[in-house]
Amino acid sequence: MPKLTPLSEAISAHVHDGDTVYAAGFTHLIPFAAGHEIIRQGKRDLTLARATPDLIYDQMIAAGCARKLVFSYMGNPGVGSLRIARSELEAGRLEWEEYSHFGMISRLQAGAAGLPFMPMKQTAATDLERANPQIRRITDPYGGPDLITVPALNPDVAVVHVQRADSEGNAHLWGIIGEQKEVAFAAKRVILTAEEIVPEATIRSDPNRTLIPGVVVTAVCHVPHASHPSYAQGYYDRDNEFYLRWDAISKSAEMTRAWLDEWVYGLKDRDHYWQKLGPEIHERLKVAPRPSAPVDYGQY
Amino acid sequence: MPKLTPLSEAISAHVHDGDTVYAAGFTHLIPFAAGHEIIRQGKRDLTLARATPDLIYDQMIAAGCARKLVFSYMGNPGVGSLRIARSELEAGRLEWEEYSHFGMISRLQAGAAGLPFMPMKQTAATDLERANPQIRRITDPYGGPDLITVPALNPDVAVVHVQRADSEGNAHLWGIIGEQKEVAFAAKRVILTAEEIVPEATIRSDPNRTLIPGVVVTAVCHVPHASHPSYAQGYYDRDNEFYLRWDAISKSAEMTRAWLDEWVYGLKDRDHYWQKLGPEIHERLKVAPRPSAPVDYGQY
Amino acid sequence: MDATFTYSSAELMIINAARLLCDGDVVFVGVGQPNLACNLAKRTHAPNLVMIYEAGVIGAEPARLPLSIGDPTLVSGSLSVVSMYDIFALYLQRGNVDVGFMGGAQIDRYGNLNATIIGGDYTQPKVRLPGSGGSQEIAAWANRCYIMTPHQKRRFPEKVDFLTSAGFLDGEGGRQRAGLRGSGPVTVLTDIGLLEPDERGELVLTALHPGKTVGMARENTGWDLKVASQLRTTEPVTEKELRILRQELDPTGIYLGSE
Amino acid sequence: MDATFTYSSAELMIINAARLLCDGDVVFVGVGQPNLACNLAKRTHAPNLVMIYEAGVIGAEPARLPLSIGDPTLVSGSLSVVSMYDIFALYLQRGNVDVGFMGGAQIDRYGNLNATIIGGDYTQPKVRLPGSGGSQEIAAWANRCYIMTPHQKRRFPEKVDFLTSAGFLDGEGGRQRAGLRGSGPVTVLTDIGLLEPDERGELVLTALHPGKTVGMARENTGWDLKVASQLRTTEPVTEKELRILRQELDPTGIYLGSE
Repeated sequence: MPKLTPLSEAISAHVHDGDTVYAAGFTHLIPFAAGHEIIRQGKRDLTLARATPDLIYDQMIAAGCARKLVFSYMGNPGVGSLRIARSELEAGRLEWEEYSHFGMISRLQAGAAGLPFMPMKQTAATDLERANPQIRRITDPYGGPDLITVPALNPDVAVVHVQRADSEGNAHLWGIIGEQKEVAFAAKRVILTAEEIVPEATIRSDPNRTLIPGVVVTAVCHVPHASHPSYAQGYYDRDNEFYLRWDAISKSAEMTRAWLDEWVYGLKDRDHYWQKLGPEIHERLKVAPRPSAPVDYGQY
Repeated sequence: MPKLTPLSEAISAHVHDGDTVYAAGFTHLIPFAAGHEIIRQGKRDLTLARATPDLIYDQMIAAGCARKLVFSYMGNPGVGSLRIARSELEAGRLEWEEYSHFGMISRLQAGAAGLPFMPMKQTAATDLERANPQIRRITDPYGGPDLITVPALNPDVAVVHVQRADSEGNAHLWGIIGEQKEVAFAAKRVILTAEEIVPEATIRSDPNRTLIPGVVVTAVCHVPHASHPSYAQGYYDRDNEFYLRWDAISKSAEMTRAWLDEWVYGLKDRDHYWQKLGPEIHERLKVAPRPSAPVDYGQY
Repeated sequence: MDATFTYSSAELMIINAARLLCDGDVVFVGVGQPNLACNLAKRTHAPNLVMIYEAGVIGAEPARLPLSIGDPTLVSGSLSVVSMYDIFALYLQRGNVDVGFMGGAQIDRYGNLNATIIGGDYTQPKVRLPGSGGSQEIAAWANRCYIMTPHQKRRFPEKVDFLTSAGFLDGEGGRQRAGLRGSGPVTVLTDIGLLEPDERGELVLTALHPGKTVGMARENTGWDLKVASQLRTTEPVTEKELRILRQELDPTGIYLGSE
Repeated sequence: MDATFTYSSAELMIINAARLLCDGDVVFVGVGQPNLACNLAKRTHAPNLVMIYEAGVIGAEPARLPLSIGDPTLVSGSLSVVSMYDIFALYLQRGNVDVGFMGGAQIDRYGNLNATIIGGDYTQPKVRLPGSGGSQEIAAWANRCYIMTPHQKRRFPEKVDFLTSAGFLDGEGGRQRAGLRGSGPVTVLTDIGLLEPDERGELVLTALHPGKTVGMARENTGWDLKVASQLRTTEPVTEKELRILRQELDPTGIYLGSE
């Protein structure tokens, strides 16, 4: 299978029932298109890990893809509660494992670095440590206070959306870069979606911008607008209105089901989704350019 | 004292006899100008830490600034031995502490992250572990094999050269970025030298490029060509001929002394040094431009 | 603008929060009210405030009111953007953050916060809250913390149901014994006044906003709230502060009207 | 070019090293001979070789012969540049490196390397060498390692004076017991032939270059060198390989003439 492949084939080949999946992106570049394709393909029993489950996991949980949630902040960012994840969890229908943000990202840092765990200084917030037996302690061999540890997270699959990549998966990303690099190195398989597939020469013109190298990427998919209602810095804006609308939709199981039917099951792919959003929303999410000052690498 | 200050004042104010100094840069952006200023000001009893001592520490050791060397590879890169450091060490006139590259950089990573140490997987190269009591072991609380640890390195002063910074020390650097970010966060004080002082707007046009933020910088100095005979990617080339010449110079104490007299003690500052190098060397080190493809941050 | 200076509880808290910030402070900001407080401080007495967002943005200068912690307006024109690991490790854990702003469903007598569960036990909670996010680390490692919250009895219990982030723990010396950094929640800012820790780490009433009373504070607190011997009154809200807030920072009133 | 195919020892080793590389391999390259071997492989049978340099450069395509590990020509036009922590942690320790090239002053019977001291003890060495640099981790964590060195008795002692980086340690199962990754130094390439580990981890002579003899190998080895039952002869150096090396890769002969 060539690396550059349609998203549906990448999801079909690389996401298996029962997998631990990490859809990357701290509020930015959230891979909604891949999440929707996972829903369409009816994947089941997934362990969904993400610092902030955000709407993408709320939707996947609503669609019945998830067995377990691993998270550090379960809210609808800027809006309030993440209703479906929360109610499933309160009802005992969804397993969960919880860390602080730093705990979650330290797990990925350990996974990326090939370490079994990462140490963190104590925070004295010991209730979570008691609640989660995966949070442990080690002695400082240099005589200081004990440290907290969290185990490496090495997801079966990471799904990462980027602004631009070449066909081998060498990827430039900018703006908020949350945990994309870390999860790409931590995961066993990496599905990359990109706003643009660019010539290798574009990537090579600025190697310091390449946070994810092709050597860790399993599949590359060209999926413009993959992050709506999240955003891609420089490409389109965050659709805050949809984040507010989801708060209303997710209050009702019927409305949620209807939304999934209309916007996920009823559509073939992200291009259809984007067309269906329509010109008014396209216009509202448009962004005027603000280019970076170039740097000179020099011809050596 | 304003942050933007002449290098001589920054060295005078922030480098004290007995300090642990880390001059950053893995072969790239080595802060030679600051090293020479430390020599000129006759600083003494320094602990000099660097993964690769390179010529900068060979010269500082020759000038009598050092009490101790902390390193992971003591060679003249691409040439051979680092004669002065090596002979002082063999003669027992210079204390030393030795790690692998990964050990050294893990020490800085720990120092930068506010951790007392960093774990590393075992390499079975146990002779160095036996030779250096600072290399220790911890148990994996998740049941895996023991890990090796190295203690955090938090130098008193980091000296870092960058391509461009604003007057508050927010710095863009690109090309080989070795350990500059890590040491800037690990150190108690940071002296930044820069090829160019640019408007804040240049920095703000590409925030993902800012590896060192002004909040950790103590002093900013405008010092063009500060890295010769090392190089600044996109600004001037590495002077390999000087690296070869130093191999010859450093064979003889007299020649070394004469070189220091002529090129360090006899000069006021880096501008004089660069002028003294002369137009032929300027021409040889010139680099044709090779700009990065810009990215778009968008006006939000 | 109305010369009688009517203002909402939110405006009152934001303006008083802004005044707590010092010029040059490095502040770990949340969106919403803390963001408004920081921007107000920056436009009045603290032009060199450095705003850090947990999404990894340093020195943000948002051109519009950010609506989420990861709003792209925080990125464009900022000084630096770093990974989440770096923002927590190199900034917070390393001790490069002066001020953290905190919130939570419950704040107890010793300034401890709960953002995890209410009622039941952890595995079968009555109400599941969002969880720590960054607050566990902000509370532990910022040099000082400010908590902004409406003054309501249910928000101020004697003891939190779940210790999400540390205030003064069980009182005197608790933070020191636990090896935490910084001085903890030095001010709790409500719509009634200010609570500050006494030498034992217990939150006591140290100031009232103009027109508010000790009784109002005590009635809305879940423990026997002590009153400082030197009870202050906060400076009245000024026309300038209100103007900047309403006209420049939140012209559509997204955060100013609400609690 | 001379039709008699005269070539230096360095050329012989570089060409044979190039042949060991597979298309698509991710190779941790040093400057000098390993760099030439990789570039030769890339221009012959392994166009998709990914070259990584310990200075943090991934996918370098040097336009000129790099003269140091941090030569700027490695950076311009490369695929990615990362910090030193990341190159060691995310690439090596994580197991993303297929091949490591190693050198050292001493290689012993079990493929262990010494680049630290010769003679005396660690605190008072007779000769102080540069030290590990990256070799400790490359040896431990790359999937397989190649060692290139002239075949000289002083370089091949029975046991290294200092264990800078692990080969097969004390023999059979040594790497596994120590929890190391990968298969270790699978080939030692000299100007006489190839040494490869037997099932006990002892380096034995498995191939000779054309014109070389078992006697030459045994004379220049510091232990009683065993000879594999199936002793091979390496393929003769080809005109094409020499032409690429001399005309394209090192036209001024900086690395090709030397040992």
